[in-house]
Amino acid sequence: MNAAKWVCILFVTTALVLAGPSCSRRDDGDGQVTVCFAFQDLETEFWVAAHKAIIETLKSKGIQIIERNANEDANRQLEQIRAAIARGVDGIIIIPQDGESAVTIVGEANKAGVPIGVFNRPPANRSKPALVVVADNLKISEQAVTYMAEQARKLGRKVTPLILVGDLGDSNAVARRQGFMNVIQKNPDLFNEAVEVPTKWDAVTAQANLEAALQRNPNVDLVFTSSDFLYPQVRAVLEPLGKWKKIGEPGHVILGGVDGDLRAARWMKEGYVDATGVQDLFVEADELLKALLEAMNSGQKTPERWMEDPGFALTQANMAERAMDMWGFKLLAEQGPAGAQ
Amino acid sequence: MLENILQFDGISKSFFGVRALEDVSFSLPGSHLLGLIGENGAGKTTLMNILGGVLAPDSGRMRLRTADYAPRRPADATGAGIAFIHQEWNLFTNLSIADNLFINRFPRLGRSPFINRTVTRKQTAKLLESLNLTLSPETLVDRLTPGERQLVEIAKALSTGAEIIIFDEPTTSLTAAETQRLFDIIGGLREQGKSMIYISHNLGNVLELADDIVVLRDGRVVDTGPGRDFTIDRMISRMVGRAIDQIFPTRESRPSQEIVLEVKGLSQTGIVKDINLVLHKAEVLGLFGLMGSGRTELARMLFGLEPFERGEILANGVLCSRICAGDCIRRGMAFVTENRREEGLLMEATVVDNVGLAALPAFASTRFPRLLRHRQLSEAVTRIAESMRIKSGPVARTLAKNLSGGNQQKVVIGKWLMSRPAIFIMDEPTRGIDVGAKHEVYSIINDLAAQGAGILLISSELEELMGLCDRILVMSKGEITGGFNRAEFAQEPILHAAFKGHQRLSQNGRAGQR
Amino acid sequence: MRKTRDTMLVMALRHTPLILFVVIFLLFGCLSPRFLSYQSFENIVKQASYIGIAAVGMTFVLLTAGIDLSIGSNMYLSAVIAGLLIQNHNLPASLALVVCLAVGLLFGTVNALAVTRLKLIPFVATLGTLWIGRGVGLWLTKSVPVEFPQSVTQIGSQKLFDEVPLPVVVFALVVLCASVLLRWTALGRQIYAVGNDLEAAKKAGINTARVRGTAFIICGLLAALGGFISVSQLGIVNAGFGKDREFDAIAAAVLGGTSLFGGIGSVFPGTVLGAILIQMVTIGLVSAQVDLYLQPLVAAGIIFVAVLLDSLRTRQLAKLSRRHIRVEELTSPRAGGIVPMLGEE
Amino acid sequence: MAGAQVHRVLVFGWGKALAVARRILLSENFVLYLSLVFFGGLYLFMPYIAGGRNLANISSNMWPLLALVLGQMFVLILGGIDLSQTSIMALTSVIGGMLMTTRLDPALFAKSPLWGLLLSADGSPLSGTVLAVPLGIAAMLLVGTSVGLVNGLAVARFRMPAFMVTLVSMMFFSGLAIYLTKSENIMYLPDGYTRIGSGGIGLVPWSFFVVLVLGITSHLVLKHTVLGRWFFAVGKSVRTAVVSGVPTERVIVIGYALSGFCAAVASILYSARLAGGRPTLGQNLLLDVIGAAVIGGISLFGGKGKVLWALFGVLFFVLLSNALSMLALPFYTEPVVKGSVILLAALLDVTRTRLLAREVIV
Repeated sequence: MNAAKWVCILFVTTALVLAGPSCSRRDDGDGQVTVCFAFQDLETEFWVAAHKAIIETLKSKGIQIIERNANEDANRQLEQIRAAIARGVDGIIIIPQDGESAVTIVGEANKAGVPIGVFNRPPANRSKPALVVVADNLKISEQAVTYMAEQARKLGRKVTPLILVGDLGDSNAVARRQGFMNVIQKNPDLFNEAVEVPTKWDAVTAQANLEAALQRNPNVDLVFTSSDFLYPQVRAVLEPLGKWKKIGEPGHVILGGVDGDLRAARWMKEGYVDATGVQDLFVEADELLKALLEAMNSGQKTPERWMEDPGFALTQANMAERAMDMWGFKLLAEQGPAGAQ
Repeated sequence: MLENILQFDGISKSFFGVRALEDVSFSLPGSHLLGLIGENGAGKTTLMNILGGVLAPDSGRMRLRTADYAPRRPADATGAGIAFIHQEWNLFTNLSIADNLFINRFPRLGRSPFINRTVTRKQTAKLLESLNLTLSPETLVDRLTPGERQLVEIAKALSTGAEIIIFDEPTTSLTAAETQRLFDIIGGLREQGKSMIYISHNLGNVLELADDIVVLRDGRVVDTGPGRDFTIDRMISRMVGRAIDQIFPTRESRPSQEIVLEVKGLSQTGIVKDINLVLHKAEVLGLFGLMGSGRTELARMLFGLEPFERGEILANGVLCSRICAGDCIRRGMAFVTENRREEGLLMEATVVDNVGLAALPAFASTRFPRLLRHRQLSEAVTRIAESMRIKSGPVARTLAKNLSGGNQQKVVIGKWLMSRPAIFIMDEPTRGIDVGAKHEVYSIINDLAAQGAGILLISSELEELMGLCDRILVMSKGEITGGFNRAEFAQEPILHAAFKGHQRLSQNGRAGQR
Repeated sequence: MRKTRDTMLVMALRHTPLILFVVIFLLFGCLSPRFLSYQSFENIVKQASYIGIAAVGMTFVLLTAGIDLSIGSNMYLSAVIAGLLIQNHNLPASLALVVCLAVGLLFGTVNALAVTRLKLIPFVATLGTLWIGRGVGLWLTKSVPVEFPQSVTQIGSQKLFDEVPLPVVVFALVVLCASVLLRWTALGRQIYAVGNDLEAAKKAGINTARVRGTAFIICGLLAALGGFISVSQLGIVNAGFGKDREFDAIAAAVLGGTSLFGGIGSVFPGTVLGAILIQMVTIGLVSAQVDLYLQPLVAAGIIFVAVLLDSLRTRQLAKLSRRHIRVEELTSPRAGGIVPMLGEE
Repeated sequence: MAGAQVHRVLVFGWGKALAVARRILLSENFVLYLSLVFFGGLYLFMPYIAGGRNLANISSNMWPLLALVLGQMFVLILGGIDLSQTSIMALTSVIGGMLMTTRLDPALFAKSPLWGLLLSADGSPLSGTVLAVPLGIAAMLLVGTSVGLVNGLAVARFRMPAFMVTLVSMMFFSGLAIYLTKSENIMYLPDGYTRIGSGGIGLVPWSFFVVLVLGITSHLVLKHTVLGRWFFAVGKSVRTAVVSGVPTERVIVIGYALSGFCAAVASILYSARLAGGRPTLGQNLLLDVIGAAVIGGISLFGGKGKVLWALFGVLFFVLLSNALSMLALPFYTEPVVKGSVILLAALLDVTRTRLLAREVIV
C-alpha cells in the first residue's frame, strides 16, 4: 500500500512538474469560437450592466463564452486566464482588478498569442500590446464635482463637502477620490475641509458611516458618492433628516456621483441629483468587442489599440441634450413607465 | 426481601474473538449491596456496559425483578431505574449543580417551556443537604473540588429516583471525611430499600460495605458469597489467582545522608506557609495530609507548575529560582501528577509518544536542529514498556485512552523513567488502579529508591505510606504539622497531626481509607 | 479597608467589558463632542443591530462548539428571494418578512441536517453551503441589485414611541428571547451542556443531534432576520450583500467572551457588547474624522487592547477566586479574604 | 468448463476491484485518490485539462497555495488558527516591492508615508543594486516571520484567543499595507525577482523547488525533531505538555512565526508571478487556505496534521478551481458547483471514517 501511495504521488508530481508550458499546442476543439470573459466582480450596477452588454453581444454572434469571476483577487484572475488559454480560447476580455495586474495578464495572453481586450481599467503602462478601452475616472469625477462646485457657489457661503470613498484597495475608487479632492482644493475660499466617509464599497458600511458623519457635521451641503450604486444609501440617510429635497427647494443638498446608472438617471430626472460623471458603458463595450472580433477574424495575435471613453458629466444644465448618452437613462427608457416607482 | 431484583444469567461477550465475559451468572437481592471486585481486564466494565445498555451481550440474558431486561441504549437503563455513578465524572463544568442534576428532565413552569427554578433549586438543595454538602445549588461545577464533584454525581443518580445504583470507584477522589459521609449515605439508601452494586479496588471498603461479594477473573465468576465470609487475603488470592503474601514489598535499601532536594521557608499566601523539608538520596519520604491540606499545591510548586512568593528550593544543591517544569526536568526531577487524564497523558496519542514526551530532548542527535533518533527512542520506550509490563497492543499504535487505569498510570510513571531522574515527586500514584497494578507501582518505587533516587510520595492512604516510606511528613492547612521516622510510625499520632486545625472533623475522622 | 478595596477590584474586573465600553465611548466623545449625544448612541446601536442579531444566532452555534460560515450567504439569499417576490408578485412587506425568515429557517435546517445527519464537520458543511447559497442567490438575480419598495424601507425608519428605532427594538427583543431561551429553558441549558462535553451529553441522555441542529436553525433564522433588518434600512440588495459578515458576527461573539471551543459565552451582555463595541469604534473613527488610511489601524489597535484587557482580566479573576487553603493574617501583601474560605466544612 | 472458468475469473476480478475500491476509500490518502478520480472524470469530457499547458497551470497554482497551507498547518496542529496570513502576504509583498522596484511614479507614490524617507522616483536605496533581490526577499521573510511572532506572543504570553488575535492582526496589517502605498500597486520589479514566478530549470518551475524545500523541511520538523513532537503534544493537551516539561509558550510562538514565514514565502511566489507588490494580495484567499487544510484532513481542534495531507487538500482545491475555469458555465453556477463538490468530498470522507470505525470493531 505504501509503495502504491508513493508511486501515485510521484506520478502526479512529475506530471505536474514536467508538463512544461512549451509542450502544448492550442486545442481548437470543434471549431467553435470561444471567448473568455473574466471580470473582477459584479457588485455594482455598472459592472452588471457591462457584463450583460458584453455577454449578449457575444451570444448574438454565436460565440461560446467562458465567464469567470475573480472575486476581487488579481492572482485568481491570472490563474483563470491561464486556464482559459490552456483550454484554447480564441479571445479574451478582462475587467481587471487593477492596472498593474492587467499588465501581467496581458503579457500572458501575448505570450500565448491570444488577442486580449481590457475593459474600463487600463493596464498601468503600455509595454504590452492590447485592445484597451478606458475611461478616465479622475477626469470624469473632476467634471462632475466642478459642476457641483458651481452650484455650491450660488449658495453664497462657505460649504462643507462630503465624499463617500470607495474601497481603498480599488484603483477606481482612489482615482475618483482624487478627482473630488482636486476640485475641493482648487476652491479653498468656497469649501471647508471635506468630510470623508469610508464605504469599502459596501452599502451597509456606507449607510452606517454616512449617518454618523452627518450627525457629526449636520451642516453638510454637498454629497459626492464615488459610485452611483450608493445613492439609495444617501437617500436613506438624508430623507429622515429632511434633506432629501429637490433642487431649488430649501434644504436641498447638492448631490453628485460617478457611473451614470439607472438610479442616478431616475433621480436626476426627478430633480434630486445635480450631476453625475458618466462613463459611456455601452459605447465602451461596443468599441472593445468590435476591435476584438476584428482582430480574431483577421488572425491578429497581439492587436494593440487604446480607445478613450472621454466620459462627461451629465448635469441638470446639459441634461436636455445629453441625457441619452448616459446608459442609465437608456435603461430607464427601456423600462418605460412601468419601471419607474 | 430476599427476592432477587436483578439477575445475570449466563452472560458472554467477546471482542475480536477474545472472550471478555464467559457465562457470568449471579444475582442481586433487593436492599442488598453487592461488592464486585476483580483486576482490571477481569470484565467488570464490560459487564456494567451491558447492564447500562452500551453493549449487547453475545449470549445470556438479564432479568429485572420478574421481567426480562434487554436495554438497547443508555436511556433504557435509566428508564428501568438503574443509575450509574462513574469513576470519570460526567458533569458539565460550565453549568451549575442544579442544572447538572436536571439537565435531561427540567421541571417546567406550568405548561410554559420555562424551567421552574424554584423546584430545581429546592430539590437540589434538599439532595445536597442529604449528602451534607453545604453548597448553593447555583454553584458552578467548575468551582468544585474533585470530592465535591463526586458527591454531586451521586446526588444526580439519587435525583433520578433510581432503584438500583451502580458505584464505580466512587471514593478515589474523596477525602476521608467525604468517604465516611458517602458510606453513611449508602447505609441510608440501603435502609430505603435501594439495591446497589459497588465496584472498587479498595478491598477494605468493599469488605466493610458489602452484603455479598462477587469476584471476577478473566471474564468468569471465580468466587461468590456473603461478605462476612471474606477476608482481604481471600479476595486478593481469588482476584489474582495466586496468594500475594505481602502487599508492600520489603525495602532493601537504606537512605543515604546525601541530600538531593531541600526546601527552605517556602510560602505562598493563602496556600502554604513556611515549608521546610529535606529529601535524601535513596529515601522514600511520605507526605500525608487530607485532601485540601496543600500537599498537591506544594508538589506543584516544587516542580515549577505554580508560583511561590518566598523561599528557596535546592535540587541537587543547585538553587532554583523562577523555575518551570522544563528546568526541573533538566535538574533531574520528575513529577507524577494526580490528574492522570488531564495532565498526565496525551489521551489521543500513542503509548510511545506518551512515554517519550518528557525525555525527547535527550534523544536528539544534534543540538540544532534537534533531530530525533527514532530507533533509540522507540527501543528505550519498548524497554520501559516491557520492564513495567505495560499491557497494551503494539505500543507504537495503541492510544493511551484505550488503556486501563493501571496501565495508564504505568505509562505516566514510565515517562519519567526514561531520563533516570534523581528526584521523584509522586502525587497519588496508586489512585484508582487495581491491586495487581498497585503492587507493581510499589515495586517500582522500591526499585527506584534502591537505585538511589529520592522519592517524595504523596498519598491519602496512610497504610500505603507506612508500608513504603522511610519517613513521613504530615501537612495540615498548608503547614507541616508533624514528622515521623519509620520507628515512630503509628496511625494515631500521624492522624492527629493531619487533623490539626480541623477540630470538628477530628472527632469522627477516620484512618485514611483503611 | 483592604476588604473594600479588594471587593472593588473584583467588581471592576468583573465588569471590565462594560467599563472599557464606557471609556471608549467617552474617549471618542472627547475627540468629537457630538459623539456623546443620545442620537449618536442611538445610531450606533441601530447600525450594530443587524450584525448583532446575526451574532446572537452565531453565539448559539458557537456555544455548541460549532461554527456557521454561511450566514452571509444566508442573508443574501433570503433577502433576494423576499425582494424578488415583492417585485414580481407584489407581496406585502409583512409577508415578505415571513418569506425571508422561512428561507433563513430552511437554510439553517440544511446546515443542521448536514451537521447532525450527514455528520459533516460544521466548518466544512457551512463552507459548502456558503458557496451554494451565494450561487443560488446570484443565479436568481443575475447579480442585478434587488430593490425594495417603500413599504419595506418604512419598517427600517420607524420608531417606537417616536424615540427608539425599530431595528433597535427588534435587536432588543431578539436578545431578550435568546437570553431567556439560553437561561430559562431546558434547550438552552442543554446547548451549554453539549458544548461543554458532547460525549457526556450523549451519556446523560440528551438528544444531542436535536440540540445542535436547533442551534444551527436558530442561527439561520436570525441571520435572515438580521439581513431583513439591514435591507429595511438600505432599501436595496447588491450582489455583495452579506459577504464576509460571518467574520463580523464571530468577532462580535468572541469579543463578547464566547469561546470558539464551545460551552462558554452569553448573549447578554457578551455578544451584545461585542457587536456594539465594534460598531462604536468604526463610527467613532468616522466621527473623529481620522485619516481614512489610518482608520483600520486604529480600529484594530482598540480591539486588540480590548481583547488583551479581557484575557488579563480573566486570568486575574481566576487567580483571585482560587481556593484558599489557609486564612492568612492581614499582614500578607496580597488579598487573602476576597473569596470566603471554602475548606472542608 | 471454459465458460465457468471465465466466469470465475470475472467474479474474482469484480471482487478484487471491490476490494481495491474499499481500500482506496479507507486509505489515509483518500483525498489524493479522490482528486485523481475527479481529474480522470473531467478528462473524459475535457481532454485539454490534461494538456501540458494546463498541467503547468495547475502546478503553478498549487505551490504558492501549498506554502500558505503548510504554515496554516503548524498553527492548526497547535489547536490555533491564523487568519492573518493573507494580510502578511499583502504587507510583505508591499515591502518587498518597495525595496526592489526600480521606478516609482511620483504622481502615485508621493503620498506614501515613506516617500522621501525610503522611497524616491528610483525606488528605494537598494533598487538597482545587485543586492536588491536577495535583500528584498530576506526583508519579506523577516517581516512575515516577525508578524507571526507578534501573533504568537499575544496568543502564548497573554493567552488571548487565537481567532481574535489573528483577526485583529489581519485588520491591522492589511490596513498598514494599504497605508504604506496609499492603495497603489508597485510595478517594475527586477527581472531576477519576477523570474521566480515564471521561470524554472528546464520545465520545472522555481516555485516548485521553493515549496519542495519548504515541504520537506516541514515534514522533517514535524516527523523527526523534538520540536515537531512538541507541536503535536501541545495540540493534544497543553496541560500535559506543560507538566512534561514542554516549553509550551515557546512552541506556540514558533508555530505562529512559521505560519508567518510560510505566508511570506507564498507572498514571494504570488507577487513574483504577478510581477508587482500589492497591498491587497490574497485578500479573499483565507477560506481557500483553511478549507484546503481541513479537506486534507488537518483537524481544526488541534493535534492532527501531515505535510502530505496539506498537499492533497491543496491539490483538490486547485483542481476544482482549475476545472471550473475551463467549463463554459454562467458565472453564478460556479459557486454552486464549488460548494457542492466541497460537500460531496466531505460526505465521502465521513462515510470513509464510519467504515473505518466499523473495520476496527469487526
